[in-house]
Amino acid sequence: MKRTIIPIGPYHPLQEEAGFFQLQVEGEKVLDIDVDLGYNHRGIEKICEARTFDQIPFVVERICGICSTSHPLAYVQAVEEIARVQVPERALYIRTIIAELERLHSHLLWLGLAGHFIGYNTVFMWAWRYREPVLDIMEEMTGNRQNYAMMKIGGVRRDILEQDLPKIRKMAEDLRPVLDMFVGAVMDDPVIHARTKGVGVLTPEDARRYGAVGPTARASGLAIDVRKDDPYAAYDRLDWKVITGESGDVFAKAAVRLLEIAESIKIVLQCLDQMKPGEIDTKVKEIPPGEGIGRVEAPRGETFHYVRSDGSNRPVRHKVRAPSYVNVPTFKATCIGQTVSDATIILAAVDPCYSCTERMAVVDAGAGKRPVEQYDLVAVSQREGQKMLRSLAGKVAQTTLEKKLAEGYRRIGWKAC
Amino acid sequence: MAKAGKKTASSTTPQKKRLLVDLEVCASCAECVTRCDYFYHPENNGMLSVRERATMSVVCRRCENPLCVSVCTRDALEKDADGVLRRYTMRCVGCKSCSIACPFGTLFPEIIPYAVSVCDYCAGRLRKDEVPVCVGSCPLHAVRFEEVDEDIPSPAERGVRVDDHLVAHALPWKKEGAKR
Amino acid sequence: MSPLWMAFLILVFPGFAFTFAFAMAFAWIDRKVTARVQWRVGPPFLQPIYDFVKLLGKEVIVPLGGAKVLFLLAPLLGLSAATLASTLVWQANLWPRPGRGFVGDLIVAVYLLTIPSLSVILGGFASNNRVASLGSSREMKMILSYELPFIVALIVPIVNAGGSIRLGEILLGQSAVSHPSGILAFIAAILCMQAKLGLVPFDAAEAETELMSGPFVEYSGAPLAAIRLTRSMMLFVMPVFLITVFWGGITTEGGVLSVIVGSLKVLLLLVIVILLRNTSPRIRIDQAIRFFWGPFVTGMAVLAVVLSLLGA
Amino acid sequence: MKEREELVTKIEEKLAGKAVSSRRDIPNRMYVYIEGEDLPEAVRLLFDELSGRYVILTGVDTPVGVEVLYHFSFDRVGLVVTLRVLLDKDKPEIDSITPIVRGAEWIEREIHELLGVEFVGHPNMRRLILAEDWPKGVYPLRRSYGKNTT
Amino acid sequence: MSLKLKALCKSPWIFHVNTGACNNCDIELVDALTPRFDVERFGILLVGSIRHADALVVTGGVTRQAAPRLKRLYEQAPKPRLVIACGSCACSKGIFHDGYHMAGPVDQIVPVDIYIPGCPPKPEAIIDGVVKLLKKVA
Ligand code: SF4
Ligand code: SF4
Ligand code: SF4
Ligand code: SF4
Ligand code: SF4
Ligand code: SF4
Ligand code: SF4
Ligand code: SF4
Repeated sequence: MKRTIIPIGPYHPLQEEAGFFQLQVEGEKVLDIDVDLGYNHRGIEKICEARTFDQIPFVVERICGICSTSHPLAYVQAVEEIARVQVPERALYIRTIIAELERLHSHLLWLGLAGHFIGYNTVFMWAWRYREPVLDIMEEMTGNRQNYAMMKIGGVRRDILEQDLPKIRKMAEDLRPVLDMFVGAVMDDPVIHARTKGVGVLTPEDARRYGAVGPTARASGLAIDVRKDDPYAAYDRLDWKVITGESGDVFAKAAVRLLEIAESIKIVLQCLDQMKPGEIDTKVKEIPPGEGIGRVEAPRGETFHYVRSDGSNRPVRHKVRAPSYVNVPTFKATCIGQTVSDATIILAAVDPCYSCTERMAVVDAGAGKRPVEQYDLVAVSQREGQKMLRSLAGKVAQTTLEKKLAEGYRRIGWKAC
Repeated sequence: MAKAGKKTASSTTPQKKRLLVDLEVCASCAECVTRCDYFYHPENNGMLSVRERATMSVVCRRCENPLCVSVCTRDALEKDADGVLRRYTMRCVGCKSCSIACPFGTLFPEIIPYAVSVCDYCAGRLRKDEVPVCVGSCPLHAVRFEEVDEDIPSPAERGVRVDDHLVAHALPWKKEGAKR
Repeated sequence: MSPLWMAFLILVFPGFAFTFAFAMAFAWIDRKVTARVQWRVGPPFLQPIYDFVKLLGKEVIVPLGGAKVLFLLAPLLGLSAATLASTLVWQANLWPRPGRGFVGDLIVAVYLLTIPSLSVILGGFASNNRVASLGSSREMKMILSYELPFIVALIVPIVNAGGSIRLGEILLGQSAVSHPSGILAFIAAILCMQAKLGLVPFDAAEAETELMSGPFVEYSGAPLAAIRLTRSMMLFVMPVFLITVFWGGITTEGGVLSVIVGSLKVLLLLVIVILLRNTSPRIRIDQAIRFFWGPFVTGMAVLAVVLSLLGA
Repeated sequence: MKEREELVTKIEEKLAGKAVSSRRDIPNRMYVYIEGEDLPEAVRLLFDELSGRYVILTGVDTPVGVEVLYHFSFDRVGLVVTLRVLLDKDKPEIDSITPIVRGAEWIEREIHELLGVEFVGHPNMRRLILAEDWPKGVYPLRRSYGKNTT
Repeated sequence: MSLKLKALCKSPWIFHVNTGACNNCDIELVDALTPRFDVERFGILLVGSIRHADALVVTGGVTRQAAPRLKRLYEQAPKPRLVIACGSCACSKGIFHDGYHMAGPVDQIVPVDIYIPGCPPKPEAIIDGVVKLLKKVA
């Protein structure tokens, strides 16, 4: 049969962002994928380098509207690591609450979109309907439905008012029966089973090779969750479980997300119970030279920020690695050999959003060349490359380089490294 | 700051060249907006921070009840142990209230920018007979790169050595003279 | 039959104008009920008409490299087929006397009801768009899959009506869905209807999220209006056709009451269609084929035929 | 955490002879400076033998050269190990790690595009993140690029 | 007011284009379709093909990569067509104004009929913007 190329996007109806997937198909079967994501590249990392530390949270929360708390949180944690700031207790709890509420709304949003992707608009509408109360609470607490502007180096920007606590509690408790309903409706529907079980399986090995994170990796059985592994905010004081799946298919990814909603509700309620009045901010004076890493478990997985400071009030480098950047490539591993109709739901299962990926990537669709062969070629060319490099750059050059670096670091007052 | 500078000064060679800012000559013309080759920020204008530090060290009257400090809504200004004013860059929002409040007109608005730059005095970056780029940028030669005698006169008389690398000069002021 | 009367039949009643009005109303009901199921308010009553008029006023773009004539003609083909089908079916319903209509009008109606789908395929292939082509090829597979059980199911009323292939006689031949065979065939036919209407779960051909709307991707303006109108008409004609062959149709014989009962039947079918489409996700094209060819639909239809031959 | 310390010792042992120096200011962050030619081996050690999770690469332009940081996470103990390599400013070149870590494909291409680093042996070094009409040889994350002040 | 325009105002179908937005505007736009706001009440539909669209809702300041696509999409839309710039980014590049990869706000690429500011604009604001646009057209 003839190969044709089916574009998904760049301007595709319900994929909110401009991802551009080109499926090479033979009949209905996907043979290869060409991914192209640059439509959203706004150069945020460079913009951040021209902003002061205090301005950056506002920029990074606009990396993406869905993770609009995870990014600032990861960023402030990175900066706090540089400045060695101890964040007040209450601020930690507030951070946790906001982050979990974000997870709630994000997972509900995903559920809706996934429903839409398989043409189940009722689920879409219902999920988004039940997402509204979460946004209402957010608006009440932070002043905005999205882009909450709550994170701040050294604490949080706003306190949660006493009178808001019962509202949050009620909202979280109201969500429980809703969740049960969704679990029942979605997890037991035979047609949904037919569409999602065994579809788009990501093996644990592939998940590791691609560095997948979040529900995408957890559905394949990798129990990685920054909240447990490298606890931040108040997560180490709370009682909750890391949800993992086994099969790595679309169904498992959906199940993991649904069950995580329940965990999030649990976390929020515990925070409300444990939270004590107190300071919410340490007024940071200066950011010394140095470098720091901030990691946050965003709804879609680990968000990673690396910040380097030179002692002025602007960072010299701010690297952002959002979850989708490592999750989207797994799409290639899971999708080839499946049908076009499945491609969308597999894609949806990763919950891809390219705002954060923020860059474009083109995976070669080189006609007929299967990825496996590509990597075989690599091995050869790599061996050659190494030989060349050895002969070109002798030890001498390397040592001078090292000296230069040491010199550079000495000047900005770092310990030699 | 100044203290630390004094301590280490003895260990450095007397011949060492330092950046000298003559605030008497400086006309605040802002010509010295220069892309100085600071380690990271390529657009860094280290001169601003140099002038800020020089001003706070030698021109500021070290008021006992500093108006600038009390007016700052962000608690960004503080006096250190030596009475030298310091501005914390993470707190200052560049509103310039302090420059309005200062009765001596010490804090020129242009030396308290929101986005600060850093000057490392080009330490280690200069080869023999080179001068920092900021030096050439001043049309009035208020910025120089010179060897300065170890025994510069005391702060009250002529100028103040801020630290190892910087010398700031201004007309002397006396507390008594400042009385009505 | 005078040509004038013919023209009136086709263009006004029960042909185009009549079908148009009901198509619009049914499209509205569809959207409104869908909206209510989804906790929404839904569009106002005249919305389908606004949409239609607006589309008529829009620019018509013919895609570059497309087969222009075919591209523009295909929607009209579908529209006229739907109109004629409606005329035929209604004629049988309104004047259900043996001998009226012509022999084999059932067959003709079945053909006519297939043409809208065929026109979609033609239009899709004529648009010179990869997505549209893929949509068309899916539509083709869909037709292959549901047409067989549909026709098998239709054998049942024919058998029950003593082998007549006149709509009018079939209508008289079965007073209600009284035989188990009839019920089985009816259910199979309803499922096929859902596919014929191109609604979830059988809308793989125009899957909005995969193929942006499949064969219709390139259509704009008046041809798009025609396509949408055709679909709304089908939404109206198909239930009427089904009750005509399976469930006694809408007759005027029993006065107002029987008209009301008939209308209720049609509405019931419509509601089934709407509920089906709102309570299930779209299934894959291969799953759809398996579904229709498998025991559940084709098997059921065959079983119904066997039963009816046995006289049950 | 005992487990973490054990792992750190293990990493130090494995990387002995390759690490030029290392730094660990806070317990769960470790920065190891290594030579460019040891990189593939070091990555293989961390990724394959010690099962570290690949996180991302960071490229930084400094006056003394382009620095590339390879972040690996050891999730069980919450440790982030960062390998850092300094490349020659005039001709930044390093072995690609994509053959070892498949997920690194995009980021290497991104760094290639934004910083002009050459990844030797990368399977698919095509234009990546910038617009098709982006001028050749212009690297937006280089220090020399454009204005940077507010 | 001609019948054509009247019908257009009663049934504006929108096509959503993300030219480098942060998802928020897009989500709020889709939010407007969902039960709380339900713009289908006003005949507004989100359509999947540009050929069916009456109005292009553009979110995000236009990146260099997206600019030519936006232009092409605009040309593909059947007349009469409207362009709605939704969100501060689309109106003015917003917070990303000095990014190196920005080609400019929407109105530098295609003519814009109405601007809806906000970061993100609430669904109410989006609906309000569309209503104002229709008033302007009518
Ligand atoms: S993964 Fe990226 S685009 Fe997706 S919600 Fe998170 S930050 Fe946004
Ligand atoms: S250029 Fe010279 S005179 Fe002008 S502000 Fe700078 S130091 Fe003062
Ligand atoms: S400019 Fe800075 S230091 Fe001065 S008053 Fe304002 S915040 Fe305080
Ligand atoms: S900059 Fe001026 S107007 Fe703005 S907040 Fe400060 S004092 Fe007010
Ligand atoms: S008010 Fe003026 S003179 Fe007094 S301490 Fe402040 S800056 Fe110096
Ligand atoms: S001494 Fe060097 S770093 Fe300092 S301002 Fe002058 S040029 Fe810049
Ligand atoms: S929220 Fe307030 S500060 Fe921000 S743009 Fe609106 S009016 Fe201005
Ligand atoms: S206007 Fe704000 S919310 Fe909308 S895309 Fe831009 S940054 Fe995001």
